[in-house]
Amino acid sequence: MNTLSTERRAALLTFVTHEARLADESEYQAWQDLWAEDGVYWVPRNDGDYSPDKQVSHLYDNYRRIQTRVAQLKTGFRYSQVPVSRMRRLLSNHEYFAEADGRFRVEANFFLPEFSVQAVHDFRLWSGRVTYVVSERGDSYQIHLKKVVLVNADEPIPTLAFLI
Amino acid sequence: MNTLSTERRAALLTFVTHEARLADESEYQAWQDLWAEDGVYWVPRNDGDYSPDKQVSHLYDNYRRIQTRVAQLKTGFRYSQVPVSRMRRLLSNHEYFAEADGRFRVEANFFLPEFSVQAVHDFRLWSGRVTYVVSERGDSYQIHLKKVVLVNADEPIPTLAFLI
Amino acid sequence: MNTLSTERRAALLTFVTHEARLADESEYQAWQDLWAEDGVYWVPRNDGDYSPDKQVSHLYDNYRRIQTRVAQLKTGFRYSQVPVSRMRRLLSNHEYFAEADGRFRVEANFFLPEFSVQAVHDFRLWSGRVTYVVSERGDSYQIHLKKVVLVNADEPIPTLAFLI
Amino acid sequence: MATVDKYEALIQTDRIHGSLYTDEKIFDEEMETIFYRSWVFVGHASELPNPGDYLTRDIGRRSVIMARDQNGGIGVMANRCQHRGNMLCNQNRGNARNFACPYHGWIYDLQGNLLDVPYRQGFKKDFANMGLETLKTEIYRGFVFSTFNPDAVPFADYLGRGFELIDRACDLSPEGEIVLEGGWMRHHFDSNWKMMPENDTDGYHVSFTHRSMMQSLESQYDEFAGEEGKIPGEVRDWGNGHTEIDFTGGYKRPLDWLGTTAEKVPEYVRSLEQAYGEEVAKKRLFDGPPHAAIFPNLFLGEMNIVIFQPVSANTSIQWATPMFLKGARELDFRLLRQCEGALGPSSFLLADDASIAERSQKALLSGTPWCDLSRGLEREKHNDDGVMAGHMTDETSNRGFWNHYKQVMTAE
Amino acid sequence: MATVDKYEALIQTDRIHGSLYTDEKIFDEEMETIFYRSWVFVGHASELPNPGDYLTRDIGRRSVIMARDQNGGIGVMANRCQHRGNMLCNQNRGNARNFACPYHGWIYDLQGNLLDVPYRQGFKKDFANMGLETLKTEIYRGFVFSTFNPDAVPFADYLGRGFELIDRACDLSPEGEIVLEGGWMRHHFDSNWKMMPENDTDGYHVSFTHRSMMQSLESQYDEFAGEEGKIPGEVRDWGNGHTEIDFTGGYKRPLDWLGTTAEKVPEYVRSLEQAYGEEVAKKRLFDGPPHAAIFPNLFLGEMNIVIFQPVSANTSIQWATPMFLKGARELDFRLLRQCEGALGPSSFLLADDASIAERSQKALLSGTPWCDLSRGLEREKHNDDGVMAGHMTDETSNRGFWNHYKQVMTAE
Amino acid sequence: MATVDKYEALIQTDRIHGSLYTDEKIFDEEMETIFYRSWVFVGHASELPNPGDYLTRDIGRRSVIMARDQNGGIGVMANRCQHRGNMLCNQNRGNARNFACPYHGWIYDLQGNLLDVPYRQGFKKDFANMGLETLKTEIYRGFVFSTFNPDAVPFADYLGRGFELIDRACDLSPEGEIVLEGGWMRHHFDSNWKMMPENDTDGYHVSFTHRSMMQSLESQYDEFAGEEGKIPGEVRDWGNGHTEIDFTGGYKRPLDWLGTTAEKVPEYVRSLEQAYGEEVAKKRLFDGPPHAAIFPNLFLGEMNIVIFQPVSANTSIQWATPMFLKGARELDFRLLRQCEGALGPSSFLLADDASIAERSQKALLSGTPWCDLSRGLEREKHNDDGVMAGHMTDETSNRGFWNHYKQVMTAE
Ligand code: FES
Ligand code: FES
Ligand code: FES
Ligand SMILES: [Fe+3]
Ligand SMILES: [Fe+3]
Ligand SMILES: [Fe+3]
Repeated sequence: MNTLSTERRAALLTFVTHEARLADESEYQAWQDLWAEDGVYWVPRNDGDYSPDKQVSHLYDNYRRIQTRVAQLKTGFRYSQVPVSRMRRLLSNHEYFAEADGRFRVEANFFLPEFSVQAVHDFRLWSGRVTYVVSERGDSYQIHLKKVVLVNADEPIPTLAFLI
Repeated sequence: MNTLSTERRAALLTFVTHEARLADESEYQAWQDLWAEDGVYWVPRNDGDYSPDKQVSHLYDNYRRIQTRVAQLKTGFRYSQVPVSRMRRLLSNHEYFAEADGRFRVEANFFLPEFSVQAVHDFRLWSGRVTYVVSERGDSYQIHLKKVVLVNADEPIPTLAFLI
Repeated sequence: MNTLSTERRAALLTFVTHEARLADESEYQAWQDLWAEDGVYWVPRNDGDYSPDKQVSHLYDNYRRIQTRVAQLKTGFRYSQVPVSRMRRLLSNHEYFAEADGRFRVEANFFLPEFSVQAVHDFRLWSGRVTYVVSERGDSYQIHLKKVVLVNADEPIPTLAFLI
Repeated sequence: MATVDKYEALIQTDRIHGSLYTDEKIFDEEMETIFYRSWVFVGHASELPNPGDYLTRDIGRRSVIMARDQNGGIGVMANRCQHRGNMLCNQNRGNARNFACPYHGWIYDLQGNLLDVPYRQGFKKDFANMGLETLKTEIYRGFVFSTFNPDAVPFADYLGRGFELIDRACDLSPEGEIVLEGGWMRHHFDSNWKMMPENDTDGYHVSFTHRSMMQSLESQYDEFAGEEGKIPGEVRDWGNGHTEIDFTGGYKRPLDWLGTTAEKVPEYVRSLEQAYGEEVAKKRLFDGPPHAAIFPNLFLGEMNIVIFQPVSANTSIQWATPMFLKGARELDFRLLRQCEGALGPSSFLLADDASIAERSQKALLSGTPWCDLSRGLEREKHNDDGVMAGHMTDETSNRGFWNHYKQVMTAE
Repeated sequence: MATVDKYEALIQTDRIHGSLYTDEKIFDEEMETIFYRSWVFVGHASELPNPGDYLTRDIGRRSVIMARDQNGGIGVMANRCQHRGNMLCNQNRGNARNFACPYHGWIYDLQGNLLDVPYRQGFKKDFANMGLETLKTEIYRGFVFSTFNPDAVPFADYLGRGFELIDRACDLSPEGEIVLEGGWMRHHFDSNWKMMPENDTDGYHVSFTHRSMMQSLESQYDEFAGEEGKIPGEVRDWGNGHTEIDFTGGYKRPLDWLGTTAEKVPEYVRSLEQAYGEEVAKKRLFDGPPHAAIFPNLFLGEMNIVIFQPVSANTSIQWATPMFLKGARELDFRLLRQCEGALGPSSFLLADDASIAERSQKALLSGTPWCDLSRGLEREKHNDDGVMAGHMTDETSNRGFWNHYKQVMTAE
Repeated sequence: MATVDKYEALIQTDRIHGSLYTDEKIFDEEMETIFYRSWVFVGHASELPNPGDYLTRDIGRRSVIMARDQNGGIGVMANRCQHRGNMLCNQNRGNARNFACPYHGWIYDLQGNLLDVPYRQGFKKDFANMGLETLKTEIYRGFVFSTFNPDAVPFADYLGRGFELIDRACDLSPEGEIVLEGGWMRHHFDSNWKMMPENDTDGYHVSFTHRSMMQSLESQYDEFAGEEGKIPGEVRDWGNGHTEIDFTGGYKRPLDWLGTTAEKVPEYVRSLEQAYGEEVAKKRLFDGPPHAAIFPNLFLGEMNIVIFQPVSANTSIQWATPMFLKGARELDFRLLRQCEGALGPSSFLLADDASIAERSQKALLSGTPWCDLSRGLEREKHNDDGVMAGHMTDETSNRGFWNHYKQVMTAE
């Protein structure tokens, strides 16, 4: 089932943990630098069992749009993130898979109790499952796909302007 | 303290992660298949420091009742799970122990922000500690005991018809 | 990046998991015994990017005050913890670092859905990042620093009388 | 008077208005009228075996302490210090010599009398006037009922023919006593409390709401799904808001209600025969326990005791514990598992009732419709014993609840 | 009368009172008056392609089912069983032969007629009177509008010149039809619903609220930031509460509104020319879709359809879906990405509008100030077509909304 | 008039009614009467050392900005744009040249004057009338007090003998100034705000609520548990709702109130002597700071400054910061650690007061009892200085609070 070596799994865990921390800490540029140029960042509007070419998603960014998103956040006037939300997300229940073409897939459940401070000062709860597809780049990895399936993907959700 | 080998711990972690995913995804039959025939699935009404023969529990299933529970869910008319709750639980803080008779015990804290969609569309929070007692079966494990101690076990709790 | 050996990381993980369980279970004395005599237990009032000698913190205990805190809890009349809160915290996204002088630093995100039972019977959510600095003592470790940065550190927070 | 008119308008013979479930003002009036001015069930004497045992419970929104004093008497009193109003007990249960308030140390005995205040010179009021607010309390076969209202109607007038229902339950014990030692499940419903007594004595929903259980588990309720003309049993209105589903007509053998046979529980059969004689025992073993709601908050749910606790118009808590029989404790294991199977958040039965109730509540919050209550109006009739009875699927029991409710809510 | 005076006082020509956004009583009155007594947008016929298709949606606080029956007709009815009030459908959408209530099994057809009740002997009422509450419904070019009020004003009187705005949207399709098959994002706002139509037709905020987008992305809105005298386009009050920002004046080339050029979408250009002739097609390709709010809850948001759903005084939900064009589905991918970019919780645009709305809501909850609405009062004027128009940055559109709102809220 | 009667009935000499803590309508009236029509404490001048420094704070439910302008003056104004009501600042503190609204870009200076609106031609109103709502503000020894009411009573009438209490605090500084640079802990209580001033000047609860601290830590409060006749110190009602516990009588040595001795802080002792002469310094070093509540929301908590912030009837926030002494900053470390030990969510002291308050709140929500306030009524007396004083354990201070509260709430 898990044909990946212990070292591989540890390295992948380290990588996704790092990615999560950059997102938590609104380290926009460093986060963008993790992406491959064919990267797709996707938050589907349900389980993701539809074609994003046929149905609308909460977020479906190709690399260019990821750059735009990051550029907008970096202006300092992205009011939906002024001030930035306070976040410390948890990833757990990781599963590791080998993909074709030397890529690797990591899936994990996550919980992110966003503390929103733009207007309403309260927790907003984000729960779901994240899938990464990555490949090696230098001594680390690059992201080809990050798909974030929210448990309430098909429900009304509040503003999601931070990096999830 | 932890006399189990790294490999054993990794295998046990993989197993409980798998069990959690089946429960999350309402994969009822596959979940049932994880159980040993002497299996006990127990959600005590407090820490579990009482005899289930003397005190009522939220849930105290032997293997037969586990089968009934799964059969009921599979009818599609278990209204307390129509539609199924959207769940991505987190297990963490795992601890691993060798038990008598070649069994293993895994304990972990968990948090499950159930997104309820049957009537009230909102999160219901489930927090606690889960104890598994398992033994090897084939190249995986079978469950002899799954005990789920909720932090609010002795408080009013909402309907718990999904697999926790 | 992670120069620590797999064994070291596993041992550190076991240690902080153990610490978390003692805190969860209000095992006050055993928890106190984990501390080094130069221990500092700190919950800053924001990210902790200020000097605790210049700014007030939610909690800034040296070893002596840790002892007082534990002694107070042990009286049984610390009403803000009568009865004790029901807790099962999650630590995840661990990162491990070597420090000077043979010390080790472990950082992790945490989420603690405290079930409060002193007056209001409900969850109180605690989310943040914990940093441990530890060194070896016997076949385990001792704590020199535990710094708990809450995501809402700079917001109004409810009573925090348990061990976080 | 306006209030009287309101309830007259909202509760009609063949229908009731949805706002009765959702209006917070109506909820407040219910608390005052039903929960604070009338009698309610609080708990059972067997929950407090020893002197000093106490438990806390909510009557409507008010927390009370039920305690057994050093003389073995049981009292019920407000869980609130007479000094500045602090909550006296914040634990569900315990054993105490007396109650000390954590704020300034006032001390009350187990009957609620003020024993001492720290620094007595500064306090000049008469201790006799400063005891805890105590509730008028009556106990029948261990069932403790109380009222905040010293001028409430006599207890017997309140309970009415409910005595018979309680008797039917207790008489299943060879010693005539039930024992509530199994602990309480508490199941949170996002729905109005009145949906609980309604649903618990509604025979109409069984085949539909519980379709998944019917398909996956044989049970004593299987007899009650079928052709309209052939369904055995009946629903009843005992007056005073007490209502029942009687399943006896559908039982085929003694102990059907326990999901077992006489052969499998010989000890119990023998002790019942020894206690009451063969004939009486036989009848009891066949008929089994009542399935009856005692207005407003007690449900004798066959071999379980259930409490309905209102929290707000839109939330309530259902308490459930197995009804152990003194002198037949070898049944405990079976009763525990049946209790978990039928009642509580993970049960095969009530879990679905709860979700259905929450669906109803949500739908009723969305607009204010009328709810039909006419089913079986034409065919219900008084039995020989004077109790109004209807077809198993009819709304006779629910009408009984609402008739009494209207009477209480519109009484001067 | 007191109510009339209240709204007269709160809504003045040059300012409105903050309590209009925060007062729960006013919210209740809006639900009754605007959402239950007048017409509202429910959905689009293309959402239900097949017989038996249904969806649920909320009108104000009331859940309704919109269904396509076996004859292909579309009906809208309350999502609540006529028996005891249970919620009939608890899924967002589906396909069904009929609707069975889970509580006691009553069955309704797709038009809401009661078909059957289990155990019919016990139920004596006439089925004809026990169907679901159905809403008066009118469909214009697939846009389904309904009202709970059988005596509501004629649909045409309600929609007024809104027909022209809907036409402008649909006429972009070579087949004259739009298709809503892309699914709905639902974006939760912690703010009052009226901030949505206000903000969506406010030309004043663009350079400020959307400063970060302006700095990081070229868009069709860039033309509209600049010197006051040189800003093209205008805001409009079409009457009946319908309001618009017209961007046409700022477009430089055909298809600017789609962020593309005719060369890049030749197929679409060709089919439009074939359908309507070259001249008409040319104008449409230049002018593009409307950016207009139809009172009270529909927004024709250029190539998107948006619904405003009030939840409470302080919370609302904005629905958004791309407006696909029948006969030009090769544009779908582009429209999907534009929809996500402009609307919804992660968009470059609306995410910031939502946060600004939540800031406003919070500030208005903190005290009850007047909000100024005077901008451009002196320079607005009626266009030749009779529509009141103002400078792109003026509050003509918002005044249009409030004028109509006051009229509705103070009507007998 | 009805309102006057209500408060007369609820507040009696020897008891007050529980609804004063739980009734949301009463809370609303308190906001209007006490927090918006009277004077309240906002902050301290030392929190804004530089021009352009600002902070936001809530007065009742209203957010205000306190800012230091370019001339060094301090002003307080509503945190809400005069255009459409947006929240101007959404940060707790900062430094700004002016305030720009994010919605449409209106710009205000640090005194709240409207400086500019984008696209000025469209806006015809006089800027002079469109500045931020400013509060009437007075500063005494750095303590900033404000009122929304331009016709509020004169500041001196409001503060009354509170001047003396503030003096006692500031006079501990060799330079006569306190410095609030330590940052604020904010501690959320699920209880009514009035429990904070009550509890903070209640000498009766110390041995009971704080039993665990007494058992595990030596403190300056140990002297105040013991036999009734031997307890030193007293509680005081200074009029105007200002109340105090005076611990001086229990101190045995200079600097007992700082948990230290003169030997350990020689520098401080010396600078105080140099500033005020040996005799005055000696008295101050012995007597220490006040432990006094200034009506309605300021608490001079010995070496800490505390603000009571009401949020709703059932929730409040207690702010706390150490009171640094200008000219004696070597004490900062000690004061920080003492502040954390005494106040805030993890403190040895207030954590338990908070839980006790939450227990009280919950109990008072459960029924509406009277709370006794009679303790020491017979033995309280006016001191020579005209201040009413009672035994350390008496409710003289709490009666002082309620007397004034009643006066304010029933004033025309
Ligand atoms: S409130 Fe109970 S002793 Fe004061
Ligand atoms: S409520 Fe629908 S069938 Fe009874
Ligand atoms: S609301 Fe502030 S500029 Fe418009
Ligand atoms: Fe049922
Ligand atoms: Fe906008
Ligand atoms: Fe205290």
